[in-house]
Amino acid sequence: MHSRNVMPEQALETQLLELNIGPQHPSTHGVFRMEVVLDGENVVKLKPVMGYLHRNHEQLAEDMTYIGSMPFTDRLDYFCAMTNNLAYAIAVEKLVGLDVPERAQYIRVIMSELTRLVNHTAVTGFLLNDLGAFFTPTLYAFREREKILDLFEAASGSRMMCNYMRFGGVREDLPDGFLEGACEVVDYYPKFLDEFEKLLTENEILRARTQRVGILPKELAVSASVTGPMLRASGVNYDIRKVDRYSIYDRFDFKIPLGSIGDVYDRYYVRILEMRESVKILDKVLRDIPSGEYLSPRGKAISKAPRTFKPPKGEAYGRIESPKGELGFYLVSDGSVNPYRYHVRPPSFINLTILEDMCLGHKVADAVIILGSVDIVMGEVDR
Amino acid sequence: MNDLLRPDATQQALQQRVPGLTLTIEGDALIIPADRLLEVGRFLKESEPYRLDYLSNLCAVDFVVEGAHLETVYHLYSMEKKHGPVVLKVRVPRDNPHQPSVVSVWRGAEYQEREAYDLYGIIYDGHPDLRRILMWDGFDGHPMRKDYVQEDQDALEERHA
Amino acid sequence: MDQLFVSLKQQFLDLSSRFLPESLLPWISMLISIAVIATIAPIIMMYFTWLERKVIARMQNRFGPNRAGKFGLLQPIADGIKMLTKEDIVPAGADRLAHFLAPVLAVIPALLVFAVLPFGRNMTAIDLNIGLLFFLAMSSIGTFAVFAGGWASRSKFSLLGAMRSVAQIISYEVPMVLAVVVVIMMTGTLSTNAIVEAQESLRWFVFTPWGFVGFLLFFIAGVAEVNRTPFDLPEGESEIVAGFHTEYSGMKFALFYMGEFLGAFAMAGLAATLFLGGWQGPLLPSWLWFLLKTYALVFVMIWFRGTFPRLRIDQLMNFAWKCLLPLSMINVGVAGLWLYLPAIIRWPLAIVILWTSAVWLTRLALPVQWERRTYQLAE
Amino acid sequence: MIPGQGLLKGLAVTLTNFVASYPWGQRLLKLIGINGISGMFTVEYPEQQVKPAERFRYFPFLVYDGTPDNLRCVACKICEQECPPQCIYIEMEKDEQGRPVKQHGRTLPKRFDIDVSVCMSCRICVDVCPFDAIEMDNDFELGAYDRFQSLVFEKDKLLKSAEYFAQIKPTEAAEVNARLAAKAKKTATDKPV
Repeated sequence: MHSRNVMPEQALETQLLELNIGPQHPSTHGVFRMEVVLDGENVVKLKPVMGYLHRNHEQLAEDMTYIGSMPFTDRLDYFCAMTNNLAYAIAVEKLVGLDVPERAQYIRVIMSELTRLVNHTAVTGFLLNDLGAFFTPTLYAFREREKILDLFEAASGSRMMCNYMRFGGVREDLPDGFLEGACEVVDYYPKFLDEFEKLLTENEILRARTQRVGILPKELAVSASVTGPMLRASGVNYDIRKVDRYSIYDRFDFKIPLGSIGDVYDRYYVRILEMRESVKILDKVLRDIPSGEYLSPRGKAISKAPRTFKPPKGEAYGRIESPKGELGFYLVSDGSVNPYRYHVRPPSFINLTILEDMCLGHKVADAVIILGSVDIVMGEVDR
Repeated sequence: MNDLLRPDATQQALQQRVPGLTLTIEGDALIIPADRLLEVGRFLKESEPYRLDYLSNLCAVDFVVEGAHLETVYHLYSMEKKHGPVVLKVRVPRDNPHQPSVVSVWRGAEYQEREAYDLYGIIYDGHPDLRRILMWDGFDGHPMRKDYVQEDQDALEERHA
Repeated sequence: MDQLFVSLKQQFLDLSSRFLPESLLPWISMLISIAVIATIAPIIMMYFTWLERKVIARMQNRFGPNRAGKFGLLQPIADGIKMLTKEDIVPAGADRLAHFLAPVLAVIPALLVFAVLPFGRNMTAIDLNIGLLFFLAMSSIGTFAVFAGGWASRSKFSLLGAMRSVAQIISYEVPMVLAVVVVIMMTGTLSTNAIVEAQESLRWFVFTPWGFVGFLLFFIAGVAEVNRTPFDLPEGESEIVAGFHTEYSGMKFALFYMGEFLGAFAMAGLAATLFLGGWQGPLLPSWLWFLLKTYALVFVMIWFRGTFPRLRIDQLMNFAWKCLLPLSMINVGVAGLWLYLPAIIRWPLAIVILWTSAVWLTRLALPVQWERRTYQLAE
Repeated sequence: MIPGQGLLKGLAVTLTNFVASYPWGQRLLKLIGINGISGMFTVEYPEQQVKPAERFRYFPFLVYDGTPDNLRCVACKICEQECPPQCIYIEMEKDEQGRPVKQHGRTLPKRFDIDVSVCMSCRICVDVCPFDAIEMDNDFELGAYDRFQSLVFEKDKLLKSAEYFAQIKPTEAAEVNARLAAKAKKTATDKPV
């Protein structure tokens, strides 16, 4: 399993150093801990420890109406509230068999692609912070993120905790001026990406630090259920937007960028390319959006009176391609107002499975950036 | 869903190819006897028409009414063939929840099984490192089981009490 | 104008000679110099931090400190008060004596090197004839402080930082000294003042091929020597929290900080002295020229920090031993040739040798960066 | 290939952003033909304020028409029941016999508390309210030193006029008013029967 020779030849008898990176550490992206055993600076063992932010989200949902869990999904991966809402809404729609009006589908695609931009810029910025760049890429990323968050605020009333999707559509129609604002942001975005890439992509230090570091082989990635940009950086062509064609993704022409080696650099660059594809989708969807209902009448009734919504007995698994990977919701209904079982398939939690495999044999500094390239959000990992 | 992956088709194929196996269908899911899980898993992962190489989701459900049992649900997809899902379920009794671990087939089950163990107490035999993952080490009980008694702390209610 | 500070000091000395015996005057002169350096140094450090925060903020589309006083000019003072009033924490099990001494040891050498920096015409505190050697010797004493601090803290992060620091500073000392050698070869002196005088009327060493390469080598090695980005591994905050000063708080932490910033300022000052003609320059007073050049280099250091990620420890070592060291040796050779060849041949020859070796050595030292990647855009 | 080419490019990016952060720098960049560098992005908060979007939601408040005793809330407790984090506490106004007291022809709450340190601004209470009695406020400057004295909003603090609502959220208020007017008309026509 571990291909590298992790113990260098030793002439002297040396001692291994056990080190706790986290839970309070600048680069563990929240309260995450890595129990690391070091030989000098080389990682010989690494065990992730999590659960510091665990609030048993799944059990809370079992005591709540279906709508009542919606605002809590915002708080799973708090960078991508919109896609979390969408995944949950899709799972419930699958459970009950609700239809979504045309306009709502378009709004959903707009929101999820904007979320993808938000997430990918932010994570690239954080990755660079882990690499030791003093906040410049992060703040450039945040500058652009801010513009998109303003759009979210205009549409949903909140910048991050959107609570915007509803079963059968979205909660409110887009406000006046939203499409124009979104077009402006999207038109500027490639320019920003160019600037961002000029700052980073050719940077020799970045390349030396990230290339051939934290390689994730294709086979291991598939077997370990790794999803999202991480999987595609390893060269596996699997994007649920294409595979499941959920919502209306089959109407847009976009490509899936694939890496070749699966190291940190590939993960970084695949994200950049994905943003460029998202911009393409947005270009089209903002032009084509039809007028009409934003929420089906059934959906309106559910939002107005959540306790009248009792899905039939059964179960459903709805999944989407969230910016971090496959986000799935597994719901079991017993015919009452509360879900009998509500399970989240959190992409960043499962992507952590192979953290140790990627880090072994590298330096501590590499472990930190490999973690950064996995793109975790503790709200989602710990739930 | 294509015809190959329909529950009845999968059931027949599995019963033909894996000797001595009987499966029942419930909804879209196939109920697998706990002791045959690894065989079934390997077959579905490796046999050509299926190639279900990707364990998308693994989670446990606790049923307390009508034949109380703990259930582990597997959602299998194929990254190679881009099809899926095939849903497998394994049922174990609530008082002695032992079943084989599928980590040797799908590495992605590692943390998900740890989570199911932590929250539901299902013991996955053969798991390389079955420890609590979300709750702390000294925690007593398995909080997602339906009979777990929750602490009720509503700050506002307390104030008005 | 040029001799403003020199004549001020002279007048003060003249004044004191009326009251005090002649034999005390050299001591008083020294005391004045010490007092001036001891006052100026904290101010330099404070406004270095202010400048750094402002410049990086501007690079990141922010304002930086702007609440305390106009343009946030009082911010460093507020920070100073904060540092002074903070609780001084010594970890349980720490070596208290070493833990206490380390920050002091960090500041003293940083202050001492100011003695040989020529701030302007006739403005060197002591014009030692081995000034350069003194500077290099003193600036490497800082390693002891870093290691003592890291070891005494009894923290694993501190220890890792300290180990990195020792490895790094010792490695970068070598190319740095070799980069200086070319200047000594050309001037034949170790006195900083004499080196500056040798670069009269815009004959700055940086305008020659060996001087240019020497300057780059010295500056890069100097940046590494004072632990600044992209070589700030000893305190790499994203990996080992704060490296050797993880366990320091309050004034001790401030002293480490001070030592570091003074070191960086002195390094910029020395680079300006050795290669950019020190206080030499037309029109403006000499001390202003020195400050301008030094602050230009300080700006570059800050600019680096605002732009670059950090290297990894093995790459850092590779870069020192496989790239900087051979290049500085080649540079010494080129400087030797320069002395004996006529002007028509030596210019192209020096450029060709230095260019090719620079290209090849960087390629050898950081092999991965040349890899080309292709990304498939799949359906 | 120049050694350090990528580094130099990066340095150029940060330098242009540095220059562009000054007004003179913006002019200079325009002069040499570099456009689209954003420059300063900070909003200096207490002095400059960004106007929140109209739909911006923070904490809920209770709407009254005209005078504070004429509030729309009838203490039906639907919001209390539906609130996901359970931050609303309602008691109906009752007389000694335990019968609901009516005012302006409807029941009213005796207590209406919202624990805003628990509230997560999800707006579900507004969605479910059949009387449009609860709406989202956008006043967010609520810093306080104690938990229960200042951060549990009681009825008096929650009461705000319909005019205030119309002022902060004109579009939504217009919709609500139209809906209420239609309802009033309907009850008016229903009544004679």
